Amino acid sequence: MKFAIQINEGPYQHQSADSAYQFAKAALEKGHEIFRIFFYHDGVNNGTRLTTPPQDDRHITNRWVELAEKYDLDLVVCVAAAQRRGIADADEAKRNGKDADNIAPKFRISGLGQLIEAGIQSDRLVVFGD
Amino acid sequence: MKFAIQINEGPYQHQSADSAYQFAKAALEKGHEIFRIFFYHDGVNNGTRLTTPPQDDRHITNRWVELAEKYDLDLVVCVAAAQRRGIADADEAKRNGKDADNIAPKFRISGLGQLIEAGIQSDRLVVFGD
Amino acid sequence: MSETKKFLYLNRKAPYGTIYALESLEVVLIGAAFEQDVSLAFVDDGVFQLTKGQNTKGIGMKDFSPTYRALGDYDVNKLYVEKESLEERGLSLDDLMPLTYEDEDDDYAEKDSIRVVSRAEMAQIMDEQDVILSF
Amino acid sequence: MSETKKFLYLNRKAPYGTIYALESLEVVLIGAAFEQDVSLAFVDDGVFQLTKGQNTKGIGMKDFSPTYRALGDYDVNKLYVEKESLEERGLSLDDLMPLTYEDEDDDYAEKDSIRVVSRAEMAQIMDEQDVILSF
Amino acid sequence: MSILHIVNKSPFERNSLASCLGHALDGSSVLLFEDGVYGAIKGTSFSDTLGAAMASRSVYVLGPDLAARGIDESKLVDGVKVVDYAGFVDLSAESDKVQSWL
Amino acid sequence: MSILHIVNKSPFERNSLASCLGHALDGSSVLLFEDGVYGAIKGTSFSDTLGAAMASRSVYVLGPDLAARGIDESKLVDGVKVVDYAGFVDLSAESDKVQSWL
Repeated sequence: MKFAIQINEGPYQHQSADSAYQFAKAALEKGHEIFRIFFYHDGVNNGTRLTTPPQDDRHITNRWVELAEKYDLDLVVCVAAAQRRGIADADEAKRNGKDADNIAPKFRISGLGQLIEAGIQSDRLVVFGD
Repeated sequence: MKFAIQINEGPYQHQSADSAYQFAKAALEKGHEIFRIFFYHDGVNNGTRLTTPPQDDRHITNRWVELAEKYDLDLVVCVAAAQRRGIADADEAKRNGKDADNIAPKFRISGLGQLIEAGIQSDRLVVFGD
Repeated sequence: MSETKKFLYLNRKAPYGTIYALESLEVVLIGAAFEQDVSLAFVDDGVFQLTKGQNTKGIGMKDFSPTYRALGDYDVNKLYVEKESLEERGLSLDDLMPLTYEDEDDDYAEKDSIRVVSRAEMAQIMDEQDVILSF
Repeated sequence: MSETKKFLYLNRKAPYGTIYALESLEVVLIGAAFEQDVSLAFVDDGVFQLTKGQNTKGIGMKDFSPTYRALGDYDVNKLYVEKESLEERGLSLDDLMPLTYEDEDDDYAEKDSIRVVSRAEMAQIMDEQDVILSF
Repeated sequence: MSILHIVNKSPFERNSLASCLGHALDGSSVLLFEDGVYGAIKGTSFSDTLGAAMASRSVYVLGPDLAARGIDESKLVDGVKVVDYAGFVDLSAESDKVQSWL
Repeated sequence: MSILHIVNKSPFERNSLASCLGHALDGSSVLLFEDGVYGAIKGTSFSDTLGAAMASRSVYVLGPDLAARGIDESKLVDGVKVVDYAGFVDLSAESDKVQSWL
């Protein structure tokens, strides 16, 4: 079965990003497909490569990156939400006159149409948030 | 009177950062002093210079920067919360092996002791959050 | 993408305190281009999104309430508002913005987009959907 | 900084669902070095922070509940837990971790740090503080 | 010691305001702001609770948040006072401390 | 059409679970996870509401979230079933859609 996942909250503050990860991992291990994971609202903050959590804590961003590498996942960050919150890739940084970018590998920035498409193309959309 | 302000939420998702700004501005315009504004939890996301909100929306980070410049405010970002969420200055980035930093001007990264000190040194601590 | 799905946007949060109401509208507008069967549900504090007379000048935030009036032009004209949610909050239909659309199947007659439904009817509406986006 | 203030850490959220419980503990531990008069209040879902038998292995998050047992060593030994909040949640003192400290003014006798108080008493405790940090 | 209690959450969504009123001593003040302003509307499932609490406490509501949400002052529970951000600052200064119900 | 309703908020803090149960049709399923698991404890101010809803609906609770919060399964309202993340996935696949009560 084809799942799509939407994540509305950033890492560490709420459990949403953790629950979404555990759900995605369990679905993939059961042989399901994940069409797309869409990071929306504060969820875009999952996609920064600048995080350095404590040694004894989980590394939420790296966990996404590793899962995406293992299963070739499509991790999409909402562009409008990302602009409001300071998540940028090299192109976005250049376009907006910023001197740095911070997006993590395997994440890509795109529009809300990607969320609608995920709703259309997948069998189930599961939303994790606050 | 000497106020201290604590902000627990990032920009745009919750109104907390807006309310805290309006409160701080009103207090300063009435001639009160603000000992410190402490950005805690997701509040650290107020302090990134990479945000590019829509033209017709307020620029929350720049608003803080301008208020800090006008009134010489002490804007402190909690270091542990910042590390978890990918907010870094040049020193932090270097120490943690990151290739970029994203902190906005006028913000500084420091420890939780700064919050306690704010509670001790100010006449009123006001907490804005979710 | 020839398949048409029934999309429900479930709005349960008040406006301005959090960004969800604004973002829900953003998705609805973008989603209109995909020609799906779109409905909006306003339940619990979500009914506050539709109050008339919103004026955000004092809080320095953008007033996005006029956007609801544009929905009809995007063929988004099923806005289900829960009666019980209104009543618990001391609201009636008169407190909400009048929202209308032109019905192209009925000689472009102007019709109300807001449809006040009971909680039981709302539960049925949810049940009939293919995809539910929660805000 | 010779002044001593009464600091209250107000905990109203459940653990793990949000980070506030963990961060509250962090501030308490850092704050202990400032030699203020520290109290912790557990109200509403905050009482869930103190349940015994927490095991976070399955959710991949750090179990920070052992830290509560270290508070006594930092001279943080006034943990006020609201009776009504416990009862509404089907909890009693037996469901909570036993937390103790050694009273240096009483020949280092081991005493309970958790003090179950009524809502009315909690309101008085809040009233007596100089600074209230809300989580 | 007097407390200014501040509440930014809707009483229909969260227990913050109910809990606040359960802990606010006689003579204390309560300021409703952000989504908390919905707690001040009359004729709701919450307004009796607020009215009862007001017998011995002062309740304020932040005008800019009211206006943003399209709530006319005529809709408020009798006795609720409207303040602006400067009034919020004044209330904070006049009280001995500010307690947030998050 | 069958819905899996998922609720991640404590019923003592928010109205999400109460609203969910008010909209969950007979025969539908409800999964409690994150802080939502507190809604499944027996002997609370909420357990009667949950018990009544269970007469015609299936209620599940996520075991890993229960364990994290130190809630023994013996403390659950009778009839609540415990699942793990794989079970959460199965419930999602078996239902026609998943509805989040945020």
